[in-house]
Amino acid sequence: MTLRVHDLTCARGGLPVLEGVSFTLAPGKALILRGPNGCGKTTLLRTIAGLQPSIAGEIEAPADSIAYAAHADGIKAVLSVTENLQFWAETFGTASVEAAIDRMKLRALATRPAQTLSAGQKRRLGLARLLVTGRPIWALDEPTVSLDTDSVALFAGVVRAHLEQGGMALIATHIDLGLPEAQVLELGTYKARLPEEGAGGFDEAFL
Amino acid sequence: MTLRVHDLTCARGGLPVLEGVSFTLAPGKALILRGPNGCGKTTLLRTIAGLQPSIAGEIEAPADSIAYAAHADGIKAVLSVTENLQFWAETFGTASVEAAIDRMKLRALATRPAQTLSAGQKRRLGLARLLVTGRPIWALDEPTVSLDTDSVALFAGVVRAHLEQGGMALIATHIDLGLPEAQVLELGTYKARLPEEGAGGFDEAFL
Amino acid sequence: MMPDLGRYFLEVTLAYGASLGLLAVLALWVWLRGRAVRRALDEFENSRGKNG
Amino acid sequence: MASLWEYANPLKFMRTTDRLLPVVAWAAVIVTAVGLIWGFFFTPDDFRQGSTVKIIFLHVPSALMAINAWIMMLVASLIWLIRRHHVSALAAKAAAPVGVIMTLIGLITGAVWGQPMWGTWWAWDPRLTSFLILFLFYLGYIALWAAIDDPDTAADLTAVLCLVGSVFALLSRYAAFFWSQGLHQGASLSVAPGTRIDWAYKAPLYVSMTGFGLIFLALVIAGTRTEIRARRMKALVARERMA
Amino acid sequence: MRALLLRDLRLAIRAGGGFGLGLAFFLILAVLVPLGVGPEPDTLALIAPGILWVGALLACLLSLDRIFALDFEDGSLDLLATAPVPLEAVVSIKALAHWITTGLPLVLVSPVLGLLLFLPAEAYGWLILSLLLGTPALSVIGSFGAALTVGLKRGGLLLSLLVLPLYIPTLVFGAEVVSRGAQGLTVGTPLSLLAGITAGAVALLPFASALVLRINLR
Amino acid sequence: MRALLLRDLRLAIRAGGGFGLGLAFFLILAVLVPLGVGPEPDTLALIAPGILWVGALLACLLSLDRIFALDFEDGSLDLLATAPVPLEAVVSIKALAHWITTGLPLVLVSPVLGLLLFLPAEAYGWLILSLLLGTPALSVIGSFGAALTVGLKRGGLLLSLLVLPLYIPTLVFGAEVVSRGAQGLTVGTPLSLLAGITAGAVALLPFASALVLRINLR
Ligand code: HEM
Ligand SMILES: Nc1ncnc2c1ncn2[C@@H]1O[C@H](COP(=O)(O)OP(=O)(O)OP(=O)(O)O)[C@@H](O)[C@H]1O
Ligand SMILES: Nc1ncnc2c1ncn2[C@@H]1O[C@H](COP(=O)(O)OP(=O)(O)OP(=O)(O)O)[C@@H](O)[C@H]1O
Ligand SMILES: [Mg+2]
Ligand SMILES: [Mg+2]
Repeated sequence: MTLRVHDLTCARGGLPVLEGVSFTLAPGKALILRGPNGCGKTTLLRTIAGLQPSIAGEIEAPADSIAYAAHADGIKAVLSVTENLQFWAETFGTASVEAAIDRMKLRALATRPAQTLSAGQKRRLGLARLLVTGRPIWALDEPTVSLDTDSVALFAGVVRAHLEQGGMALIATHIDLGLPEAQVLELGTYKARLPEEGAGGFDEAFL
Repeated sequence: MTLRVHDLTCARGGLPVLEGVSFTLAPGKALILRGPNGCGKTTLLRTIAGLQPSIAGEIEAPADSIAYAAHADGIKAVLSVTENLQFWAETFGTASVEAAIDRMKLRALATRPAQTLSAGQKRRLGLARLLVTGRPIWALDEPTVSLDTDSVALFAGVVRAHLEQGGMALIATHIDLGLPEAQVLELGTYKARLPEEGAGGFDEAFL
Repeated sequence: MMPDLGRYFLEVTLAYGASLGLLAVLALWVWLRGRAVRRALDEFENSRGKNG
Repeated sequence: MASLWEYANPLKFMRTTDRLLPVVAWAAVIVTAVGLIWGFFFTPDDFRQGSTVKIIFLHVPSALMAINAWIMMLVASLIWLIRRHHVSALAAKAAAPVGVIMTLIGLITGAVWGQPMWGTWWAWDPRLTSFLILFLFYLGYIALWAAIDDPDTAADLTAVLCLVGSVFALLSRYAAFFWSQGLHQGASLSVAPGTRIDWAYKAPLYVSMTGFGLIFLALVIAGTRTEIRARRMKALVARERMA
Repeated sequence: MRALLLRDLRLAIRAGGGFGLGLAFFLILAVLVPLGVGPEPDTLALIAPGILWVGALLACLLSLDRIFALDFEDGSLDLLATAPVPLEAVVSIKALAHWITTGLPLVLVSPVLGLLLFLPAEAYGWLILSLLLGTPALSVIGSFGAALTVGLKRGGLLLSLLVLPLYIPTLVFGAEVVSRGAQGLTVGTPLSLLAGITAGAVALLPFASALVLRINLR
Repeated sequence: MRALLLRDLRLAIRAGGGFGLGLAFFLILAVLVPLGVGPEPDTLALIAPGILWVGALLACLLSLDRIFALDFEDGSLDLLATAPVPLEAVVSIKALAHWITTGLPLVLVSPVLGLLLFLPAEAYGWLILSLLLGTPALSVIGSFGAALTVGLKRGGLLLSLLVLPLYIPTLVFGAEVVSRGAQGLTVGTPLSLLAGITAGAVALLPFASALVLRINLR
């Protein structure tokens, strides 16, 4: 149970943005992806989550082991907090909704329709989803957006507990999460170079 | 030209969330709104921007002086960066699109359709809109979400320049913006108490 | 020169006129677009060539 | 066989068609002109249809090419989906506008012919109806190409639409024949029932059918070249940005 | 104001053909009805005025949710409401943009569809005239409905439900003009009523729409 | 799977009445057509089968964009695509939910609308049967169109343009069943063709939809 990424090239809008990304994530470890805006963090996470094909390189991960969380949380505005979580729990075949609600301090909001939550409360609900997937590898894209400092600490605690149980986390973020034990990968250094011009003529220009 | 808020009560979803908020914002000053998630920062900003009525209290501001920036940036995905800004510039009757593009480091992206921008690049475009409104009071709701550290510093510089020209800024945020000169208002202390039960009978139950 | 089309003159000329007109418009469109794209591409490649 | 796929290389395609296109284009103009002039000026009037029989030299070739264009798009879409040769996707894209115009010509000449023959511009005849449906499929296909920004995504989606659409177009044709009995000619080259078509009409008809085929070929080649260039332009502009 | 109109038109064109698609729907409806009803020219000629008007109405209806919903979702509407332009003007401009991208093309293409439905020759002029007079009302009334439902997630069908009854007078008088025209009767009364409805709607409804929009924003 | 179906149904009910609105549209159409066409019972009876089928088709069409667009926008579709369920199953379940909220109510209410349009008594049974057999195909074909256009901002009209031609065979056979039934003719052939189309669409199209959806997500 390890996530191994080897010499990965991933593309956005038909152009490679990152090239030669390699890392290994062992159980119990977290890796923080850093890099300036537009360097390709979201692209990398989507590629690893299997939502888009890679251009080159390999991603080795056990089947159905990655839980992906993007900017958009997939929250249904008219369903209550519990119903939202319930749905994902049943889809992923787990049943620990109550624990997740308590863990992310959503108990007081449990029966509220999600549309009446504030930005940060919505985000907490989105993160609670991770807990009900029961998947070992978390791939998170800026998970702490809109969270206040207490909630960021709460979230760091949740991630730490997940790691202690042998989970893994891959987190793209711009701020300090309070996870000093995590390794950091600077994505700025993997910026893809332009494919060489002229070599194969027209066909290359398509990729 | 001052923004004066006096004993303001504002409500969300029919319930008062903040009560007795008072402050004065003089030209050249910035005020940072802080408070835990769900305390009512968004609600307060929307009330001040005139998007929702207040329950009690007064807001004194010159007409047409507030530029509001919310989580959603009002960016049209199929228009280019320049076209997006151009539209707001014409609507607000100003013409300084080029300056705003340079100021927010969008020159390299100027002809790109907005849908191909990364999260942080979109945010920079959203903030550039403030510069073309030509309005003195900026009411900003978590403006630095998704921005990397360089862009946060860039934004702080933009706000500082605005203040130096006699502008004002009202900023709700959870992170450190690098604006030490700004005052801070802790909204946690203005939490509305529930209206007393039974006192006025039915009529109160409607508010 | 012109054949005698009898009482169907209008129909037949209309059919020929409309069809040839449409074909001409199509050919013109293909040609103009082709020329515009080709020019843009050449211009782009030349300017890039100069810059290195 | 493998060598045929080499023409799916854009560069090779451009080089080959650079020489081929003028030849095809001139051939198209000359053959069509011969066919139509022969048909228009040097054919006798039909004893029943009068001079309107001359419309056949436009109507039949364009109707034929309208259907053939769709079949060609179907094949090109399949090639793109299976072998992922960019040229075939772009050729399918280039064929669509030619196909619509052919369909439109077929519709218009048919309508103009219908007025004297059937006393009406339009009838809900099965052949006419399925032709109109084909027109709608063309419109949808073109609209989908136009609506999607990313070229590869657009190629994939339109190719799937073309496949699914073909199945439904066939079904619609069958449905239309089920739904009404028509006025229109059957699929034999017999203008009046019982009498075989005379060579006086057949010969120019074959010539202009060849001409329309060549027109289609020339326009598709030219369009594909343009699409290849546009595609390259797009890629170059994107690279420029990246640098 | 001009900026808003140009932006809306540009968005309509770029986002996959606002122009073409209203048209395409109208065309498809004119094809579907004979397929459903059967190919007899007499029946079709009889129902042609009504079907064409119903078709125009539905084509308008389908694109109504574009008027405000997109701007609401991405926050533009909040920003427009705080911009130095009256909301009434915003509403009117958006209805105008909708008409230009939807109503006007319908008017222009309607004769062709009349052909498909065997509309009698005398009726073509009245068809065009009545659509030209009536479609602006459809856009304005529709923008009122769109303003009403703007807060609701994908209120498309609710919107239809609210707007269709409001469309009924326009439809009745519009179709009446055409079918009287087809029978060679005088069309003065329904035509002036149609014009009256349009004038009234264009003059007054934007105020209601702006009001409703303000309520939905808060 | 069950969870997804229940969620979709719940969303349809909560978000402003997925159930009621398809119905309402169908009803309104059945009211508009007599208003546009004129009140003569004979004409109406003649066109009733076709109009009812066209109405059912349009009512389905209007709610199609809900199938995937909402889930795409809020990111649920990304999450579903990485969940341990095959995308083909997701697509089928969503088409089923669409049918339950739109197609089924239409079937149930269609006799009432038949009444409004003076549908002959013999045809009611065939109307219900043909709609029952045909509407699942409408939902499945529609979900293919919705999957094609999911990435496009408010692709509503493009969706109609793509889907309506695909609906034609279903419409033709469905309306044919009803109108033959109304005239007391045998309906075996169109009925079995209708069933065949539905069976084929239900069995095969979800694969195309899932393919297209994966392309749109990447
Ligand atoms: C708008 C009206 C019309 C349309 C859309 C139309 C469409 C077509 C199509 C699609 C074909 C090719 C048929 C096939 O290969 O299966 C065709 C062929 C033909 N059409 Fe028409 N048609 C129309 C009107 C007419 C009229 C009015 C006439 C003459 C009275 C006519 C005479 C023919 C003939 C002779 C052929 C050749 C049949 C063959 O393949 O041998 N068409 N038409
Ligand atoms: N459709 C597209 N066409 C061309 N370029 C694109 C497209 N979509 C995104 N890009 C570019 O790809 C790059 C990578 O984007 P990505 O969203 O992965 O960045 P990111 O690292 O997540 O940035 P952020 O921190 O701002 O979220 C960006 O420079 C972006 O502008
Ligand atoms: N429609 C509603 N009905 C009831 N309560 C609501 C409704 N909408 C929001 N609320 C509540 O109102 C409170 C204030 O929300 P608001 O969005 O202003 O918070 P905020 O300070 O901006 O929080 P954040 O930092 O998370 O963005 C929250 O507790 C929220 O749950
Ligand atoms: Mg990102
Ligand atoms: Mg907030």
